Amino acid sequence: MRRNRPVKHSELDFIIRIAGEGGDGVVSCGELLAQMAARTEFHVFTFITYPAEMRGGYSMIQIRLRDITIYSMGSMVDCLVVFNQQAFDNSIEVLKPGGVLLYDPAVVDIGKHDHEYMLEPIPLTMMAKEATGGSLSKNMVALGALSYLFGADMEMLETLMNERYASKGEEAMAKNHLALDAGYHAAANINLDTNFRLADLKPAGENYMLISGNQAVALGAIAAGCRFTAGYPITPSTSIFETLTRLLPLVGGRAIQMEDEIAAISAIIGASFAGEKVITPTSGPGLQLMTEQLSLASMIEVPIVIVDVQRAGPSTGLPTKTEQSDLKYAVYGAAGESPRITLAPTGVEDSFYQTIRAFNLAERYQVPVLLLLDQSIGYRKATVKMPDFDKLSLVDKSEPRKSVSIPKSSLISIVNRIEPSTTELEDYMRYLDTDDGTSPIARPGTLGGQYLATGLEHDERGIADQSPKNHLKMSKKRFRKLEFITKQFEKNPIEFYGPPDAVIGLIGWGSTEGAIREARYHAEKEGVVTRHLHPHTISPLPSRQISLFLLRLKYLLIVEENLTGQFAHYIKAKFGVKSIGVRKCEGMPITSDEILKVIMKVAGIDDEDNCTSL
Amino acid sequence: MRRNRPVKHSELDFIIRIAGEGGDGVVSCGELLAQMAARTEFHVFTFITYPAEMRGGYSMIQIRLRDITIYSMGSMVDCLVVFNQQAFDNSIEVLKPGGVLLYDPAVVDIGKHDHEYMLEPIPLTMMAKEATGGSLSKNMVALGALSYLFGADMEMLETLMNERYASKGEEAMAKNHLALDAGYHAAANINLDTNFRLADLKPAGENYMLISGNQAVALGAIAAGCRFTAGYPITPSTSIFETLTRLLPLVGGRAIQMEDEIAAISAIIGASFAGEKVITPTSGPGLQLMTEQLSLASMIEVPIVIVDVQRAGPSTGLPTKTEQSDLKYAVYGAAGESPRITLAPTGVEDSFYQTIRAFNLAERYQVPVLLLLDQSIGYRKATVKMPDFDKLSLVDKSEPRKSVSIPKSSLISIVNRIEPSTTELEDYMRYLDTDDGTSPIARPGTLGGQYLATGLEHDERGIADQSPKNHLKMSKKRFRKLEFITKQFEKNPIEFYGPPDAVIGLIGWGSTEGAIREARYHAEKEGVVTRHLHPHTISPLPSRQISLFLLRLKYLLIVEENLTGQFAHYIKAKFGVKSIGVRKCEGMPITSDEILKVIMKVAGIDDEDNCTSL
Amino acid sequence: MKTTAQVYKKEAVKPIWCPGCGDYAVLSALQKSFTTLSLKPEEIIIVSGIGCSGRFSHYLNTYSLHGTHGRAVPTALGAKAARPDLTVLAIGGDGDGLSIGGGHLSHAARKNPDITYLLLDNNIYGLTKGQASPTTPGDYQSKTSPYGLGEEPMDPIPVFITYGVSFIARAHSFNVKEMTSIITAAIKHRGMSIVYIHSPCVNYQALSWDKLREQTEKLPKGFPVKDKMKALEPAYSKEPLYTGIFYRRTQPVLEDRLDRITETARKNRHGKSIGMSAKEIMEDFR
Amino acid sequence: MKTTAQVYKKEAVKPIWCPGCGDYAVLSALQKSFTTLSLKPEEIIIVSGIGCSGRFSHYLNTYSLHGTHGRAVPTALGAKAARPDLTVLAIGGDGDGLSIGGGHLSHAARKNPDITYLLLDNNIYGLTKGQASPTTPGDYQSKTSPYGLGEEPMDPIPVFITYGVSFIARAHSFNVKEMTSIITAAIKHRGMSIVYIHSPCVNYQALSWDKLREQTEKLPKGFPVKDKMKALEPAYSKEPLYTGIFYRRTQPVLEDRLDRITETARKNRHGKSIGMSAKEIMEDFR
Ligand SMILES: Cc1ncc(C[n+]2csc(CCOP(=O)(O)OP(=O)(O)O)c2C)c(N)n1
Ligand SMILES: Cc1ncc(C[n+]2csc(CCOP(=O)(O)OP(=O)(O)O)c2C)c(N)n1
Ligand code: SF4
Ligand code: SF4
Ligand SMILES: [Mg+2]
Ligand SMILES: [Mg+2]
Repeated sequence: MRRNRPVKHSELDFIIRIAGEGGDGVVSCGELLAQMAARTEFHVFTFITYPAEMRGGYSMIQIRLRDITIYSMGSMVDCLVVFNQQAFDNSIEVLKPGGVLLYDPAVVDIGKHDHEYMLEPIPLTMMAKEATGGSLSKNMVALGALSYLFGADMEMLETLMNERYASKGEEAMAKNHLALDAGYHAAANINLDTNFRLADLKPAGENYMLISGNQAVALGAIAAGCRFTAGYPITPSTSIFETLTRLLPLVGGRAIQMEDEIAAISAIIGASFAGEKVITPTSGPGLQLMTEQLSLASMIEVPIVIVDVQRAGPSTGLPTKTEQSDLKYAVYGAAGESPRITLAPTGVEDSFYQTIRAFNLAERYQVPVLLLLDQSIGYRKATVKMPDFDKLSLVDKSEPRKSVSIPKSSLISIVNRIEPSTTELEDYMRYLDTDDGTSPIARPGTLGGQYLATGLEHDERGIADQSPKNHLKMSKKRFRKLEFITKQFEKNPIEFYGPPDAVIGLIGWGSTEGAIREARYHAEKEGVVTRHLHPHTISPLPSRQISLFLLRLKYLLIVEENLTGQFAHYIKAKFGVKSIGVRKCEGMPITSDEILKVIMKVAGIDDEDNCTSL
Repeated sequence: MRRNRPVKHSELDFIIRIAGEGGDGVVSCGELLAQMAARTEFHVFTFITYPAEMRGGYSMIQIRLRDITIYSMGSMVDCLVVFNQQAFDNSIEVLKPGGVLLYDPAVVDIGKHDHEYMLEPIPLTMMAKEATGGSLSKNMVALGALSYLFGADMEMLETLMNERYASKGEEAMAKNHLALDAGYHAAANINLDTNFRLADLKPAGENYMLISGNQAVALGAIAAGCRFTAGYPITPSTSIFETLTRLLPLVGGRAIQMEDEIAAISAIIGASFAGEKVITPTSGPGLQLMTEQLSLASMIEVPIVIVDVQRAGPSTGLPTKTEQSDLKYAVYGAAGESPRITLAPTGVEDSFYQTIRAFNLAERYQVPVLLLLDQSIGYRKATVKMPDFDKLSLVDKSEPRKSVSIPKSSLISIVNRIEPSTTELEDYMRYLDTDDGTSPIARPGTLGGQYLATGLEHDERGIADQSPKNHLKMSKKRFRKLEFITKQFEKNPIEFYGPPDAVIGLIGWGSTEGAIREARYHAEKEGVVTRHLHPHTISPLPSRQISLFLLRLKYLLIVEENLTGQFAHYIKAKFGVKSIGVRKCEGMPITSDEILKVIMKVAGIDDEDNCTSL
Repeated sequence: MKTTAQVYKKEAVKPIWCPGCGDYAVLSALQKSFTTLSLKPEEIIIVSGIGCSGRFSHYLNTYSLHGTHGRAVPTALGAKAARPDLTVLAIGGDGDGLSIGGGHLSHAARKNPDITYLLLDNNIYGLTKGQASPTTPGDYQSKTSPYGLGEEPMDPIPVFITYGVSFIARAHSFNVKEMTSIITAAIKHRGMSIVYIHSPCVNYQALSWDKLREQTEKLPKGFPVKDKMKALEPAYSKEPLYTGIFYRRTQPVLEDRLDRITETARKNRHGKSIGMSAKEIMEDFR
Repeated sequence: MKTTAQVYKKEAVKPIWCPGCGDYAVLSALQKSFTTLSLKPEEIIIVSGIGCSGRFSHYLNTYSLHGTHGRAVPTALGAKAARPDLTVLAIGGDGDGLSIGGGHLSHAARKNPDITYLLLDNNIYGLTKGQASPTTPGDYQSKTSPYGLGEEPMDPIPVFITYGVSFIARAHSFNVKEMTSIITAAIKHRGMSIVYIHSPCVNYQALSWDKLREQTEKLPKGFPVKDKMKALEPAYSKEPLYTGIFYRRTQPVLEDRLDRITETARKNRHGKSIGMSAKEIMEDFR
């Protein structure tokens, strides 16, 4: 059954960007605004760019508000606030004609752009100095002005500010309030028609959170029953580890900062061997240090979850910028034949559910599971529906070999390891060669369950055995898991968007889902219908689903944020199909406009058989 | 121009296997025999299997002698010497009917096999004890017997033994000679017709060496001008590092053992930055630890050569057994978009030339080059023609951008880095964006050449720059090298074996070349002609050559020693073609018989369009 | 429960060390220590590194993990932090523990998990057949130092002292009895304990056995084990080469600190020590 | 050649450290040391790690390598071993050098290459915005220790002493003049020198600046720098926190040992010190 949901049209779609340099506090300013919006019935989506340096460099937050689910940061903004010249130069192109430009006239020279926009100079620095004696609070001046323009509930804002700045001390807080006030009043003579006033909107139902993708991973891990993490800080993954460190003790879990990534993955392997559900978050450079231990985990079949919040590379690269360029590493990056699973969430909410799924798969099949986020998902905040905890269930112990279902807000099942039965313990074979490749795993402390987990090739009992036949047999056993999972996928309904007779198909993965959806929506408005498939499981790929999707396609577009077309290469390796690459490798998320352009170009091709001509 | 060399037929092809357990000294026994043979006009080829343990476990050496170049260890043996029951059980299947079996009757029960072979019991242990008072020298008893049977030059043997055992002391040497004598005389009543007596053969011309694949790499590095290595021991690569450590000081080079593989690759990166040609040898587990630094090398464009002598994995796996399962790691195993080159020598001699080529490519294009050997090449010894050192040349400094040719014994050119000219130094741009992606690299000490090599994204000058456009530009620059190399390949003549109209094609890589050649030879004798392509460059692949090879093929067989068909996957990703996998994943090299079986099966397929039906 | 050393032996697997290898003595001492302490085999986790010494985990009837080269200590630390109820040991060689894995020790020491680490020094890389290790003497001609190495060998015990390891001892394969009592004390010690064991290799004798045996001497009775400055002198001494406990102190262990963190976190949140559900946690993000 | 600090500055690049960051002082001291030593900028290699302190290599007009996190020392060692004619420095932070890169130090010390390592300690992970480093005090609430860490901070100088580092000093960003003279002495020292520098962070002050400044005191004149046992006491001292040279000894350096190996190898082969060609080498394998 193909799903072809009608795209719901939105009455409201408003985008604000606040830009300045690192240290200006634009992110705080924007996040407070977003928080206020999130308390209304609006959906909120934020995107953050910030420099890798401690000081200076371009920094911005973009906030999108809609009355329906939001899938991307959007392309053109309705309101732009710039703190300095660089911010103006970098952002002015994305301001819609007729949009509002708020800027500090003391530092921004708007040049010849004056006619296309509504210009609203606000002397941020001067006003901050006047109100507080220093320029530090200029972001609060801006926030005050925006609060006025969007009709914020000032009482709520004060509460939010107090929560946020509680640790800064009385004096700083007082200054913030003074600056806020100054901005609020200064904006009184600006004429901006937003169609909405935040304070007048219905408050949200109680079941929404405003969280980042990284926070979603941390919360997903906790919901999945993870009670142990060991990590080493690395941008842009650090907030996952920081959030877990803060929250795990509250649920009886433990978090340890290790001396490096090798120690981190070693510690979670030890903890998983000891019986816990474990996770370590990292990014490309750190992930690479974990390679040897990842192969060990494949060999000794210990369940672990690794999160890679991708940043632009190679090497140190662009630590705070987004890219989808660790896919080939995730799928192939190990010596020897090392089976593992790779998942890629498509957005903030999905990060929560895919994290739960990562644990379920790791525990059910005893393989390392890699969760590939990227900076743009990790740092983006979005309103996420609170899952229904009454519908959360443990997979029945009597059915431990049940396949793992895909969790959703209305039904989450939590999977635990298959443990040996009393009979099995009588002559325990840790690496029993079973139909699905997975064998019962004894928890230390269990009498009779003692076994050896060795990185050397071993027999079903775990005893080292390097004979030719045993190596073949056990290699097959380990890979049978992936075959089994692939077969399980065949039972799932085919899920793609768009009509099955559309001849243009798009495949993407991870964070580009929203941009592709929006591009398709606009293409449809221009009369071009397309299909769209966005697998959450990167490896093993859901083969049957993709094969069916590929049927009768004339043009296949593969959308990804990297230079060489890693996903396209992989799809070709699996299905032999050629594709047109829709790629971006600039450290920034691809926009729906950029995708739309290629769709329209492809739709205009006359020679329909030649799909590689772009 | 397709090459279709007539296969030269050999008059002599004799294979001996000596098998026992770790500690029995079978390898020494066989190597001495091989050394004697190598001093004749014969070609020699040895293959060694030994256990990962210090004591016990199956160990064997197989020696093949021919009067033409030898491509593989062969399948069935003419003469088998077994020291114990396990050796008999493991090896008896490969003894040709009518072949000679030498065995120690005190410990080997030959069961019901008696009728098919010529049985020659020799009480090795007892004779050793009688001659020397202990059983340690039983391998010398065996060697004595073999020396008699193959008509060895006993004077030469004594010299070789003296060289080999010089460090063991007078007493041990004397015992060895006594044991040797005993064996020699005991064999006098054995009737074995070998068609040859070693002592009667013409001595070899002066231009042959008997070296292992690992030694070939070390010698290749020295010939290429490498003068620095840093390493960390790991089976089966250690002898490369040990050989370099011994030899480099003789040519003014330096070798340092580091604390781990991360330090090893860091040290060679530092040394290469400082201006030297560098190498580090390792195997899968160590290679995985180097991943992060490999990405750095791609990013800062520093030339380095890494050798991976593959062993069976994953993880610690089967440390002394062979496998071709690091290909996917070599090609894809890095976070971010990290260009690098991967080469795979096909035999001992080729290891020498591909090592030189690895250095030439690394220095010319300033990328990390990975050389993929495997245990079976690394440990195998073969007679290798001494290169003609008069024909060794340095690439002309005035033509630094000349493409890199493939070295052969009659013509080796050595490539050095492109250095900035005096004019270029006036406004030096280390990462100048050139047509071939390669920029002049200043050697520290050069005034005006100072630059920053940073793993952060940077501009042409090397200054950190994370702007979207710069990231795209520099990513393209780095990958342009591979595109350029691919284009260079197009100028090479198409090299494959077999007639262009054969409809069955075989593609292999690395150590399987000889077995494929032999299988083709036998298939041809049975009336089945095939084509065979064996690229030395795994990444970037020589696309045009492969495309041409694939033309008009009905069946494509891809031969490799791993479970999942890594090369087949990669070929499909590049060329979209389906193939029939001829695979082995047992820690042992694939044999020509195993390949022949598949060829014959495919040749018998009726439905010619269905080539995936196997 | 009273057990015998036999209980800890994995019957199905016969050690494949060379006859005469020092590691046999360590295996025997360890089994005796388990017996003395009446530990249940199913409540022991052994993590070993790679090397001849790394084979330890194969021979014991415990929950055993034979991991990768150099990572036994952080792996054991993770196991202990997750399961404070189990007895956790790490075992490895001089290459495994001091070379590739050397970077983990100071951090494990600072965290002070209640684990015991047996470091088996044979002054060589045994398994890979005779390359120099961090403790190989500078004049020994190993396979990777054919002209002599010239590097200064490491002095592990003084290093462990400055790392603040909370229990440090040296033992010797010649004396199983003493080794047993030291290992027993190490396991009993609450905190990270290192037993540094001279366990010579018969194949590659980088240090002369006989000399080692001759020079070995027990630390004097009443040695002040709590004074790190006083411990340094005998720790550096080569002649005599002291065996016994050099240093021991009481220091909060990782597992307890993690418990305290849980307490603090809950008090900060509620004012009391009660756990929260995932649902409650998520409500904070509304 | 007489140069000025100006020569070493990379004009095109302005440091992006926070105003007031301790690293500015180190940059200035380093440039002054170069001036004092009249080094040619093109004969200097600087290798830095990752962190705020890792940015050092961006600001100097030398041959500079900004590598990965924690690998500055082995990278610098390789550079020096390959090119003994150059002056080679490694620079990094407390996280870079003591945490992820900590395992390399003892081995570099044993090899003793003639390199200088500036270790800039701000007791925090600055660049990644405030997580605990190995020297963060146990009670500081960093982003990864919101309830207090409780781990014992590391004492780097005593550790360096037991590693056998051949020159060990401590400096402080408050005192550029003293730092300059210490760095100058360190570069001059033949062998591996570590200058451990307190270079506080203005964003995350895990150690109170004022307290640091107050407690700082120079090592007494005539301090016996050759006695490692005597060096340990002031090395452990927190109040006062001593600056100056703690330890210095003469020890064969890596590069010279490599030269000696070359000599020995050639003598073994020929009886004399002449080099061989690749061709001659290969003839041995016939
Ligand atoms: C990452 C990695 N590098 C190298 C090796 C090869 N290797 C195996 S054991 C060993 C050293 C063994 O020495 P030691 O730890 O002293 O143990 P011993 O055999 O002497 O007991 C090495 C280098 C490996 N297995 N993994
Ligand atoms: C392999 C790897 N892991 C983690 C990181 C992230 N990271 C960058 S700098 C840093 C720590 C910096 O601390 P420190 O070395 O003390 O330098 P500081 O910024 O304080 O000067 C970390 C963890 C990285 N770049 N690479
Ligand atoms: S090689 Fe040495 S360390 Fe290894 S088993 Fe043999 S004696 Fe023991
Ligand atoms: S964060 Fe701290 S260490 Fe980094 S630049 Fe700013 S003050 Fe310096
Ligand atoms: Mg050892
Ligand atoms: Mg720091």
